[in-house]
Amino acid sequence: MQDDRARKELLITIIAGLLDGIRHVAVGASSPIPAAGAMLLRARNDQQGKPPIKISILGSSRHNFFTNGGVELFDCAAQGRVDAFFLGGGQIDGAGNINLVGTGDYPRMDVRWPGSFGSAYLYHLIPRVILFREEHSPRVLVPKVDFVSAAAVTPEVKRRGGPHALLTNLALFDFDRNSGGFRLRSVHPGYTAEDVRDRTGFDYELPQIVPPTPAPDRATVELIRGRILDELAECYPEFARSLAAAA
Amino acid sequence: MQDDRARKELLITIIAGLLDGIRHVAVGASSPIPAAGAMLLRARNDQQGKPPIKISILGSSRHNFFTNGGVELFDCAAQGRVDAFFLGGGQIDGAGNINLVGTGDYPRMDVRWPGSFGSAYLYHLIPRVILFREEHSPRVLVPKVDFVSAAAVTPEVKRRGGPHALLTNLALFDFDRNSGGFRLRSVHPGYTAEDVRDRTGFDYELPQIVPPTPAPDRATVELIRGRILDELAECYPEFARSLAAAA
Amino acid sequence: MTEMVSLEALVASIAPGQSVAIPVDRAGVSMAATAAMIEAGLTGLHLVCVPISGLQADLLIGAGVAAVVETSAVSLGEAGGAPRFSAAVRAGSITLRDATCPAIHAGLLAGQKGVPFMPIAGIIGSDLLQVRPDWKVIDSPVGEPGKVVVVPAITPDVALFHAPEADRFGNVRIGRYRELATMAYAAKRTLVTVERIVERDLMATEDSAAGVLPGLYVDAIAVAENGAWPLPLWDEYETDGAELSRYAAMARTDEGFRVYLSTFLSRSKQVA
Amino acid sequence: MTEMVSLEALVASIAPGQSVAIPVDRAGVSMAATAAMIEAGLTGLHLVCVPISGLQADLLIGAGVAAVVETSAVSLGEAGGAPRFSAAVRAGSITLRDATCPAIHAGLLAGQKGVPFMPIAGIIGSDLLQVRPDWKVIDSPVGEPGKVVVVPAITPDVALFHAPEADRFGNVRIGRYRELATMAYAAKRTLVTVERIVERDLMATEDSAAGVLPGLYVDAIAVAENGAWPLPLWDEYETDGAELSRYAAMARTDEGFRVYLSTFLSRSKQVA
Repeated sequence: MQDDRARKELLITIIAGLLDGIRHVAVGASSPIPAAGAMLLRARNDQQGKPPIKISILGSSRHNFFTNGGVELFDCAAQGRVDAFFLGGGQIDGAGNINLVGTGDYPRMDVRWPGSFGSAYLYHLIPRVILFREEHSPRVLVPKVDFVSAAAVTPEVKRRGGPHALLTNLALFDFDRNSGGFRLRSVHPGYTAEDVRDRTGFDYELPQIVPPTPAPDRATVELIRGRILDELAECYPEFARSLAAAA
Repeated sequence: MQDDRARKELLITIIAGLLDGIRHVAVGASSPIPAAGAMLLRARNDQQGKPPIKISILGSSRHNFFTNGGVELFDCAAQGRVDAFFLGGGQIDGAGNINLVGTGDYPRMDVRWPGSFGSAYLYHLIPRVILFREEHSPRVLVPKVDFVSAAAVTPEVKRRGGPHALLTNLALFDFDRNSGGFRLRSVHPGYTAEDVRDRTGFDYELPQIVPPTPAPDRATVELIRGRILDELAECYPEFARSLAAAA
Repeated sequence: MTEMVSLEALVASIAPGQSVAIPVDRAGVSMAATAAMIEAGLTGLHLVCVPISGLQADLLIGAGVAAVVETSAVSLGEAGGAPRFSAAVRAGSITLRDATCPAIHAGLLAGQKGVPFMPIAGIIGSDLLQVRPDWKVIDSPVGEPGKVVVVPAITPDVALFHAPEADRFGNVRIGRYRELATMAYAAKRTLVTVERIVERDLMATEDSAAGVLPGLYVDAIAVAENGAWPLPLWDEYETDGAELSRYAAMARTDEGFRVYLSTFLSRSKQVA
Repeated sequence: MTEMVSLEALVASIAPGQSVAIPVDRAGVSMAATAAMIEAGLTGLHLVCVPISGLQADLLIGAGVAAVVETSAVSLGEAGGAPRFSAAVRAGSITLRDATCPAIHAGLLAGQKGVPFMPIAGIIGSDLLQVRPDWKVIDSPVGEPGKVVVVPAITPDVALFHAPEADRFGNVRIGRYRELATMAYAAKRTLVTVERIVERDLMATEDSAAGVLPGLYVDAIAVAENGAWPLPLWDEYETDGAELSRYAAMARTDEGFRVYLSTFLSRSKQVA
């Protein structure tokens, strides 16, 4: 088992890798780890003289490139101007469908979550949607979601968007749009492929050898604890404090 | 024959009468007579303690109640927030259809006018469209327009908008949406019903007695030459000068 | 013409059963009017959350003011789920119209444009299409063959929000929160609470006018200082996170909610 | 990322045959870029006038730059009809796509929203439906039965306009002229000329941001002082009516137009 800071730094590092190559990523106002991952990639690109990336933090006035109200993110995604986004889910199934509505029979569900937000739309339009859910358990990663807030694969309609990867506290999966399922890419330090199998409610493709998720190198760790922490403090002060305090 | 100032003052007075009861009228940036008519009604309502009316002068920054770009007038009309508007036409026919495109066969027309502007849309949506064309001649008032920029009556679709009246230098016609045609209401001082008949290319309903268009009373004339002229000077300086100079 | 009225009069013009469009937490929520609506004993309202809501919807649901909730989510954000919303869903005491954010924007846009529907990208494959039979999937009538979702126009009876300031002509400063304009365009009537009335004309210059909802769309304005509290108001104050957490904790039970509500209403009265 | 380039480089990035969206006279027309496009010998452009045009379209038509003209009108306003437009229509030397103002706005809105079409009120009964077979009349798929016109999305290759100022981040001040934003949202690339580059961040405050097109949508900016002349630029300068009248008189003949054009181009060069 790793400590909480190492866990967060690992997730941040993986996300920066998943975002490599994008120009514009949007992150939710309450998604500090995805935001940190995007900031890490931005910092690296800066250092390496690569093209800069734009990070839109939804709901923030300071990190907001938009001037047309709440609809602009959605329009911007439809125009192909948002390359990556993060979605979670109370349930995520093996076909990449996500459920943000609740469990049981609609409408009087056993457990009701907030609702689908923009997922039903953005999943179709943003090329690199990263499913990010820290909890890795059979109740989250289910064979079939009780309610499809957003569908991963819809052959009946042309789309540029969909799931790119699934990242949890235990592992990283790639999503294959052709087969419509996940393939385990790597298992985080401290866990085994068996742990992942035990705690995953859906089937997925398993490579012959499952490599461990590489831990962040020294330069990355320093970047996170320096510049990224400073940048986070502006938008996510609570999270920045918790990350610093964990040291 | 009347002098030019009397003609303009008469048209302004008629327009104020045609607008009576509305809350919001939009007028084009190059339509000083309609604007003056609207201003006259606004001034009268002020004097009589009646509800105020809003006048949107398109293309003016000062007399512009809009903040959402060029589309807002059209949206506003669709919302039922614009009660009256003015349309002209290179040709106007007896069924109330107007042509702003040209004469002859489309597209290589004999005479090409600027184009349909917003007419095809606004004619459907604004309840009281006043057709205003100073020239009263058979080449303007035709049996059938060569190109229907905007149709007056379309039983195949529900609509709240359409022609209310036709005003020219010679006469005032009412439009009957049920019969789909014009009825002569009055003939301006200096002209006869026969003049109107001779110079109108389409058929229209003729009352047994055709009254003369009432000339503006003394109070109205004073209002036009005072407050209205001042208001016009702001938006239509050329027109205000010409109206004052005509004295 | 925009009327300047009291908060009570503003709220009294909302009739039971009407549909009321309300904005997302950060875009100017009239919590002052929310308290006044609860005080007035309004019932049967159809909330249209643009495109989601939080404390405001949860209070209106818990207090029995809202009967229908059209929304893409109800959540207290960092303070957690919306307890009265969840309880009402489980109890079946509200009618749900689950949506997705851009579909609510699209429905209002159809209202703004006076068209019966609006096409929208995406959504296909979502179970929202099962629970929203008023949303249709059609073959695109133009361009390449393909399926497109269309949603019906949303034309709320009332749009209700809070803004920093208005002028004497009824012009309201909305800054970049243009969804407030969309709500007002689409709604039959628009009611606004503001921190203050300013003496200058907000439409006087091109620059100041850019962030303004014209008085043409605003039916009534009431002054309510701190009127979004405990939610934030841009350029004015931040979220009162402690108050939201207190609410989240207390509203877990119906009893706790009643206690919270009574304090909330009396505090709102003192401020007003 | 927005590039800061010379006027020549800005215009050089437009390829022959591309569609170029241009605004109405009062909304910031880049006459500087118009002159540069003529100088560069561009041909075959498809103009999308948002929603009408005047001197700019007439010059581009007369100089043989525009091959297709999609517009609700071309007119010099108080200076009269557009002589080169009328002559080209009679000669059949341009392809016309006659429209009505809100249909062009609706087509761009469909482009902005990434949907193949947009419904629009009215129009039925107009001969525009005869000459625009790409516009369709459909039965409304929702609500009361009824016919509705739908127009296809307009996604111009380029949006081109002139504005008072931009900042170093590529943010451009557009004030209330929100059609400029719509053009940019819908277009693949957006090219802007400005009077000046300012040092402050136009997005710094909620109020200044309200009238700004974000740099996210702006591909290249060139400084061109007096760049809308002889057309007006809000808050900066009025129409040069004498120049417009001179144009209207000279452009009645092709020969007169050539003489005008040569003076116009040399004057533009001196300014630039």
